[in-house]
Amino acid sequence: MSFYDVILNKIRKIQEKAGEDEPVTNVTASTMLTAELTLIASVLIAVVMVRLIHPVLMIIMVAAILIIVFTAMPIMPRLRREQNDDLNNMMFYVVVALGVIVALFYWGNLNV
Amino acid sequence: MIEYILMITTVLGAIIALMQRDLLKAAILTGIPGISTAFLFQFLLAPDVALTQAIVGSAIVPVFVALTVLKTRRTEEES
Amino acid sequence: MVIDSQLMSFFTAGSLIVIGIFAALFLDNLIKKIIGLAFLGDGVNLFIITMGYKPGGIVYIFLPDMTISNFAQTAAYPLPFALVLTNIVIGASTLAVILGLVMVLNKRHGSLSAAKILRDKGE
Amino acid sequence: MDMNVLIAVMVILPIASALFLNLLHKKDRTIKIIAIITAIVLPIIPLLTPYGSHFFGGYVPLAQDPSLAQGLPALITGSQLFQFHLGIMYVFSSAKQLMIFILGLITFFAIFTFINESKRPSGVYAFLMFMGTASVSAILLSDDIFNLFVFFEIAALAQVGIVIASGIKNNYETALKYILLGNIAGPLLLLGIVMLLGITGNVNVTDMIFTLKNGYVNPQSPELLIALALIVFGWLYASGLPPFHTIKSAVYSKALPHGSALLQAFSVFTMVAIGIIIIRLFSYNPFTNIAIIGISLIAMILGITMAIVQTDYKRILGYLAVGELGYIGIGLGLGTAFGITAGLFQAVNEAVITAFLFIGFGTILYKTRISDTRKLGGMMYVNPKVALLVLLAGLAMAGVPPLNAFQSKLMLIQASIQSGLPELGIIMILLSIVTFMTFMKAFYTIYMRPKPKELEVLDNTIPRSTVISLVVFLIVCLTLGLFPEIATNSLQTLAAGLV
Repeated sequence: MSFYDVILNKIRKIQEKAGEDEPVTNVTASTMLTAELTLIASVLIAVVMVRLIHPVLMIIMVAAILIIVFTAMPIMPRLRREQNDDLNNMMFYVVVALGVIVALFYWGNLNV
Repeated sequence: MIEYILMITTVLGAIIALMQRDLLKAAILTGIPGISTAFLFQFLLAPDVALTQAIVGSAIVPVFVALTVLKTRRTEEES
Repeated sequence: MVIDSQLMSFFTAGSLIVIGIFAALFLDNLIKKIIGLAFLGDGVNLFIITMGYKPGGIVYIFLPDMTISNFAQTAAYPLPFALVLTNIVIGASTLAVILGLVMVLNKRHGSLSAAKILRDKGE
Repeated sequence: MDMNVLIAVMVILPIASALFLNLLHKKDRTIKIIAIITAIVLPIIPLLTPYGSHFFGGYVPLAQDPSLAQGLPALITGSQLFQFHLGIMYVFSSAKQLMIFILGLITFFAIFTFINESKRPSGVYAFLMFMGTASVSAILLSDDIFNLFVFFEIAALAQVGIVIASGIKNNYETALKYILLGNIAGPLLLLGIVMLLGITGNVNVTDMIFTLKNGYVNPQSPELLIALALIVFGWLYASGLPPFHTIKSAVYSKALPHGSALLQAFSVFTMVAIGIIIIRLFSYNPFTNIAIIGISLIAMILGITMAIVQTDYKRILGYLAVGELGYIGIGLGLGTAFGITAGLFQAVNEAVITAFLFIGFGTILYKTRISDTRKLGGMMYVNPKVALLVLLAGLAMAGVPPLNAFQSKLMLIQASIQSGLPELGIIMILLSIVTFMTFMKAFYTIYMRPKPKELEVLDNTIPRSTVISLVVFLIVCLTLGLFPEIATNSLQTLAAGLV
């Protein structure tokens, strides 16, 4: 069983759990996989910028993200479900973002 | 002293309005914080704003909401 | 015991804002959400007015028997009040648009529940 | 005193025209003529207007007109009040000229295609388009932060109106979601603005900067930081950066193609305008730049990865448009003159290219009434010329030379390397490639694969006006791609003033 099949099976399992009747075709699986790889690659590269704060912290974070990625793969189907068009869901993220932004600006300026 | 009573009615009125199951009552109770804030504005040295808020907060907003409730449904449905 | 009325007024404004956000976030009924958002707007307006307030000051109307420097030192700051006037009007007109949309959607779906009519359509 | 009345005309003309169009209900011919004339004039005004500032009501700072200050006590004339701006002030510079010109151009083609594609141009649609353009021009021009807020609200209502007027399935739901979220973001933005007002005593950005830079207020005070956070939050809503990216892309997908083209231009220019104000006010605070870069990175990554997994081509474009906003944000967040120039250049390019793509893909909707890529195919044979134009638009978005986004993306990558953040450059290259892949996937399924049997192509020909708009957009892309100096020279002064 190749790595591709493993991921395909996982995506299928997640979609079954979500109760989506959409069949998992090769196209949907490969788009999911592309999105997944893009996400992981960009996040990993972005984390490298932590080196400006502290190089050791960067190494720890890259390692942590790698571990999280390999245990939680595939992330993209879940991420897609989180970013749906439900108003209550969007409202929740908006208020969370408001809290995060206010906290970050308040904390960030005192510590950067 | 009067301003503290107004502040308390504002907050309590807002909470009570949101606690109603009957939406028409909720719509009408929206006027309480509206008119309390209008009086508060008067107290806070803004008489012209108080006039506007008295009209908008105690008449226009509750009436708009009440009209919508009358045109749609009166009770909150169970989700 | 003397409590600073300006500070208390700020707290009132803050609680209105929190109540508004709470209603928008946790109450499912659209009318309730809208009422909550109206309170949020009211809270912000009250905050602005409180900011322009000057304890022990006078209303910012220049009467003929006042001197400019006396007026400038005692009058409340009128700029925030001008902003509130605009904001009240904006809030009322936005409210009217939202309520119109709610009426149309109720006719279409027969419901006022945000979880029912504003859910993800999966498209 | 030299009054640049034309600066105000840029905002007043579209509003007046919008109101006038509303009066002429059902007189389709007259409406067509007036709308087209206004739309032609819109991009021309900024080219004719001299740079400078316009003071509404003639309220210049007291220092500029001593006759106003006669009889005032020394309390006022002796202090900094003497220099402060009393009324609403609009500032017009070369960068704003370019941006308002591009906005006017997109408005023109949106109106032009709308008038020709729809049989009954009467109604509120043109009104809303002009209202939106007027408010976004005002947001770009205004130096008064409360005036900006008022037009921010008008722009939000106009955008909601454009979605409501589209008549696409489920548009009312999306409009309601957008306006409800706006009702949280709007008051909080206002709260941020008035906290700034409370701290500095002013709503004029120039005066606020004066107060901040000259030590009249403590720049590290907590109130100021919370004001900054709230303004950033309002900025996220106005431009559709995360967490508003889902609703913004939904809004784009529920508008008619010309409407979406205009809506994304509104988002881009509002983002630039408010972003510039945030940088002007708070660039002393290093965390501002970090936050802008962080938000932009999240926008890029989420926008583009979400675009890949969509099946509706309007939604794909919507998410791609949000993802492209991230490039602008990174340019602004780098904080160097070169970086900001690159970000502004990218903003101009993106507004043009995304409008190009929306109107180009709109021809599919016009021919088939379907926006689901799974049901489409073989459209290449229906109209190969339009297919070629759409392909070129996609190449432009991905940053293929000699088109314009190549120049701006190259500048952005250079700027990120100069700022010591080559990782940003790598991510931008990676995501550009993925953008191109996403676009090609949509292009392939719509145009190149064999036509599904169930697909019915309507027998209406694509209006010539749509093709003309596409060709003009292509010309703009090529011009800016071959001669980027046209844009960068006029953007440079603004960028240099921000650092």
